Amino acid sequence: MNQYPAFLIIAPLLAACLIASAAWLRRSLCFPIAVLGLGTSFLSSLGVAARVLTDGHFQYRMGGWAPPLGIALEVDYLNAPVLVAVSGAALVSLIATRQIIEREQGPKAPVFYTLMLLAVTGMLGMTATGDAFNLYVLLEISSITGYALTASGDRLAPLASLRYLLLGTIGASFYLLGVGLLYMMTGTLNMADLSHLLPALYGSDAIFAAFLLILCGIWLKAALFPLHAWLPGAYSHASHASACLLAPLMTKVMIYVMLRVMFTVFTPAYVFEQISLEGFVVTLASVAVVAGSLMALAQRNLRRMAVYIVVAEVGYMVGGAWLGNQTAWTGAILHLLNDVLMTLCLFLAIAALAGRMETTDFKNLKGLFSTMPFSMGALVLGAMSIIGVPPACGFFSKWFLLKGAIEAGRFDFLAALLFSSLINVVLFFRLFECALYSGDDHHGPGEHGHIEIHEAPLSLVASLWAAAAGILAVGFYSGSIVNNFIKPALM
Amino acid sequence: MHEIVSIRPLLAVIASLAVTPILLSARSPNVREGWTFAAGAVKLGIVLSMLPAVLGGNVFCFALTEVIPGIRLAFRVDAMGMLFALVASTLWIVTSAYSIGYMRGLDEHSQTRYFCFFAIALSATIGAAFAANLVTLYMFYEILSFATYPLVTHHQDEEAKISGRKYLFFIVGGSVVLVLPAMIICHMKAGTLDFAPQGFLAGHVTQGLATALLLLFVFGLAKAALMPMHSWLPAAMVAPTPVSALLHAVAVVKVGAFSVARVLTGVFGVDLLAQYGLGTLLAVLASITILVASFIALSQDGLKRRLAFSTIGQLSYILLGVALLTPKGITGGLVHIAMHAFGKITLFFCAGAIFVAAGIKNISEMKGLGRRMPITMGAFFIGSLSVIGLPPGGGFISKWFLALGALESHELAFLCVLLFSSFLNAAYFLPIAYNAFFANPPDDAKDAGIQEAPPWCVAPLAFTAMASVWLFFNPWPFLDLARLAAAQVTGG
Amino acid sequence: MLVHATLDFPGWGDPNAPAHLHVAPEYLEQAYEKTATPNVVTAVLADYRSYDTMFETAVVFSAGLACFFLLRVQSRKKEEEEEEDRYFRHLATDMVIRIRTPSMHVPDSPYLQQLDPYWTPRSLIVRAACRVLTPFIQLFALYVVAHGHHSPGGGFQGGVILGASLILVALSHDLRTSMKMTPEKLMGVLSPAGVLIYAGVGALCVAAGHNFLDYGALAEWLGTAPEAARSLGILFVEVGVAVCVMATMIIIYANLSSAGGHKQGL
Amino acid sequence: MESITGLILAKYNYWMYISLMMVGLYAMIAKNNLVKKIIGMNILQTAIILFYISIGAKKGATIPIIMHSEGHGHEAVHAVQYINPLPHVLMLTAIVVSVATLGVALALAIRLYARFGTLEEDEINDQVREAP
Repeated sequence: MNQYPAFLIIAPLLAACLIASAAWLRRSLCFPIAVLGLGTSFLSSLGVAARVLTDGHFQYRMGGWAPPLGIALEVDYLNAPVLVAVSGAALVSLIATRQIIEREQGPKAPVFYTLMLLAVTGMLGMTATGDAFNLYVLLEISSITGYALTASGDRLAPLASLRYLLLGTIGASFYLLGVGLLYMMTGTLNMADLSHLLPALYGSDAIFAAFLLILCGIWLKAALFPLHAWLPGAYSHASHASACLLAPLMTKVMIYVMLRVMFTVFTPAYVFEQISLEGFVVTLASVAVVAGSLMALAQRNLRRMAVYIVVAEVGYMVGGAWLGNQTAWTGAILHLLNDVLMTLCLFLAIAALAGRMETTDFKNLKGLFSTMPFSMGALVLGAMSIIGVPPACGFFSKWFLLKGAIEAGRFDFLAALLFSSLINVVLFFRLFECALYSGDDHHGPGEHGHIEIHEAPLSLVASLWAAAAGILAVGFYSGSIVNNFIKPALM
Repeated sequence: MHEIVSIRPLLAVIASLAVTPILLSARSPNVREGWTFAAGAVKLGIVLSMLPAVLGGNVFCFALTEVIPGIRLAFRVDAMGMLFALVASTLWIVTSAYSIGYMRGLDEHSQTRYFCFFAIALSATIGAAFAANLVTLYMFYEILSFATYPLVTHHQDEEAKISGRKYLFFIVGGSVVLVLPAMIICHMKAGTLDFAPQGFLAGHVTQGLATALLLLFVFGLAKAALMPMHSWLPAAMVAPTPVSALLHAVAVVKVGAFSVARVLTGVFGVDLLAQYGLGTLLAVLASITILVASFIALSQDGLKRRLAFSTIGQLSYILLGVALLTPKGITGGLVHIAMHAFGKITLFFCAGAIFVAAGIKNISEMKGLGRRMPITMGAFFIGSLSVIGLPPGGGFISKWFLALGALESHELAFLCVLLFSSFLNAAYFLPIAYNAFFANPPDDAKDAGIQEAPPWCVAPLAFTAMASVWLFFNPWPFLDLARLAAAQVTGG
Repeated sequence: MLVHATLDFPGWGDPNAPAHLHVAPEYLEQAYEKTATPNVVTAVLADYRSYDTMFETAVVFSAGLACFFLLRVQSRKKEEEEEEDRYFRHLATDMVIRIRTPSMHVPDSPYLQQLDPYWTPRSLIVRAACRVLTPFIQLFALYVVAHGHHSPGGGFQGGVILGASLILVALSHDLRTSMKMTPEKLMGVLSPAGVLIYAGVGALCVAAGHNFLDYGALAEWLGTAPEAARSLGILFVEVGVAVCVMATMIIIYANLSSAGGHKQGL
Repeated sequence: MESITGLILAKYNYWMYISLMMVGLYAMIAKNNLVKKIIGMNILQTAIILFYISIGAKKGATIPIIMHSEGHGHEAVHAVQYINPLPHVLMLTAIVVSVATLGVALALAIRLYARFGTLEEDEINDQVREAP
């Protein structure tokens, strides 16, 4: 079946429209439609990945027009696993957060589902598209819905969301301007076509300006330190349901876009030979990793800690992408996939915990290992992955990143990664310490004391464990992922 | 030497892991502990089933998925791993029995959690013993660190909290910051991480790099407690005594020492170490640790703290033995893993039993205790002999081989270190036993009669004490395994 | 940096600029032949790059949805309590009554019309003029949609005009009146329906065995040549766009102007 | 001198968009009032739209609606006669996007106003600091 790429992106869009209509007619239909839409999308992404494995790179021409006239979806070794990860994570987080959405949003829950689906449509579209301008449109879809999603939350959420909107719009505008410059210089918007036409123009200042503008735009959206100002507020004040969807996906998709721009639109030959930014960017990434970790260390709230971890992780991937050797690229791509899972697991766990307490301040976490063993168990797995303990997947991407840093001779980045791992150990064990200590005096509830297990809703816990199992599975099979997808992608 | 592909190593590793869900959901403590014993028996059975073939010079292999191109999670059971696995799985059963007595005797809290993490820790230990390459070893090493953290901080008071932090800082910090880069450099230089009997780094590294790697490994594997990476060990003594017993006699510290031994032989290789003179470097480091730890132990009053510093010193015996790079020395180092385990676990069991029965933690309060607790203190005496290295304790065997190894390598300085530290060992252990039996007890406890700990406590310690003695007369299979392993790594 | 880069730019209106030489001529030269649509902008918009345009419509839809989501206040009771004074106009006499007690129930009477607190005296001229103008504006909007193939125009422009005509009603009368003409529920269904029409046409093409949004596939069912089918396909999707844009404009306007209450406002 | 004048005159469209963009960015960064920031955002977007449209300009060309009369529809079309349609198509999209963003931004601003009673950012920050 060769229509998988279309279904992959259209299914959530159609489902979103159907939900918005059904909301006025029969509300009970909304959630099943949403699951159906994302489920179709996930299955299609598996189909796409299977086809990539057999056929390699392929193209889906929208409207039957051949690029560069029309728009085509390009699926290759690089984005097939990203598609699977994004659609899978979106499905899991939709199922997980249903209770939260219904409780928080009440009658507006269908609207929330619609916004979620549209956001996912945008991200999947961005990942699959082969057209630079189309990417902008999809970026805006996921951003606009993202602004709305982050605005629902606590008292400060609208303010954080408005800041996100302003900065996000600057980012998107920079990207658009950069694409405009490219179009002006080449006359095409298609990525593959651009990569053919650009080498003749590599010396041009305009191309350099375009590259920088696109890069800055992406970094703003991906929250690379010091352009991260919007992220902590937006993700820590937003509703847990939105944070669970956006935090794992949005920054990662933007990192993917950066890789795409670096590899496909411009070529590594341009990025690493014509211009010499890599020294600066890797330093920036090292600073981002260290700063993100330190800021996470300064937090007294689990959720705020998690958002700064996201900032640090962005530094990992950007640094890996700019180290400029195969190993580091492998690490960056693998870490992108892993980070989707890790962040998903982390935020789902936080949502599960938050459902049973007022705030996720550390002081409220006492005794959670006894009362919420399953959520905390999954959180431990997520933490292991973020720290980088095998067999959790985070170890293996970190392995490649570290190795790439050594190969490139960038010991500052190496030190930053190790430092951040160490900080992560401190972060999470501080947390576990709180959760392990019952808060009662010395001997706690004793062997015979009855501990009431007070878990989050089943759907949430089940999804959380799905994410945690994913962490282990990806960890065990990361060799195959590298061999089958990432290596050919870097050929 | 045949390679036998078999799933048995994997089964041995997961035997104890598999029961954790059952342990978690078990309704009554008896069911829970029944399953613990069942898992222990199965594990020991699987390990034993591989013993004859391994003694015959064969190797069991089993590979899981490929995690990094060219590197698989894999198990490989050779003589060295077998030796360690055998010690760990035997002592797990004994410790489980002891735990039941200790935990119930003190009515400790969260016993289910305790037994679960105990099981996970054991899986990780066996996994480390059977690891076929550095990544697998590292994985189980880290899992062990994580699984033992809740055990160390079991008491959940302020002291436990601080100790737990220290424990993690040294162990996880060391492995992440030092070992991980060292592994990556090895992989870059040699292109493989699979342990080879003669090491795989030879010909790939210069002397400077080899020295740097060696230091990264021996300090990064902080569980081996080579000074100055030792200070987590006394701190971790806040754990309940069975935990201390298992952790500091068998699982954690021995995984550290075993890992270092594995890295020295399987990664560097004896020839490379000898060529660059790295064995001497490590032997000097180990000697310093042995002497300093022994001196510190002399000044400790807390019984468990004295045992902890004794452990630090004894671990470095193992390192010293391997660092001598001679077949006799390596045999002595490896067999010391077993001998010290049996001796030291006896001592810890005794310390726990004394605490359960008499509530005593300090050595100065133990005067005349031998009259109230004759079995316990008798076992303590035997354990002391073994650790000091006097016959009829099993420790004599390993010390004997260590001394032979030192002679063989013509390094008389190390022989002196061994002898002098044995003297120090005697100086800090024997007075305890002497005081317990011959000093006058404090007045209030003069005629209390015999007050032993519960049978669940006493039986295990009596068993390990007898095992220590028995190992002196019949060190099979540990000595054979150690000899075989030494022959394999030295290419003899 | 931007200024410096300008030196490399082609001059303004230079017919030989690369932008004009690569893809654009192909659009210009082939569009009419392939899609039977003389307005190349429309052809590119709704056929060559129709995938883009579908998401553009989705952007509109999501913006409307976002405004609704952010602002709409649905708990009626709270709203009633907040309004302290209520104003009613007696239609027969044109007298204005102010009711101060919040609890007092006012019967739904055809003679009484509720007014906004910020109400300004109505201007007969404006109202009458708007009332006359509105149908013509709407007619023109339909023309713009339908004639987008041949002259400047299309779904977006037509939809905007259509929406604006309804907003004009709201401006000249008040929000309450206009909400009666365009009930929220209807708009709420129409807005996604617009995107659905668009994506549905695309899905039909898939069902006919071609790629998504390949209108040529509809030729068989419509009984026309592929070019004409493309032209018709463009029309269909333009209608979808217009519907979506109109409904969304009204949603956004209604929510923004009344801060989600749908009661008062401009 | 002449070349500089020529440079400025020939490319004045670019100077326009750059200055507009800077105005917009300045407003977004420096202004304290949220509505002014939103206006700045709109100016920024408009500047980019202007840029695209000016790419599409072609001297001596007309709007891209193919002249045709009934009967002979297949006459050759000369691309030089028509301006570039693609930037217009793109900008139709970009305009829609900017309107959509504006709508969402205004909705957020209304929410903020309802909650804090002000749209001055520092006043909101003060309120937040007082009652976190």
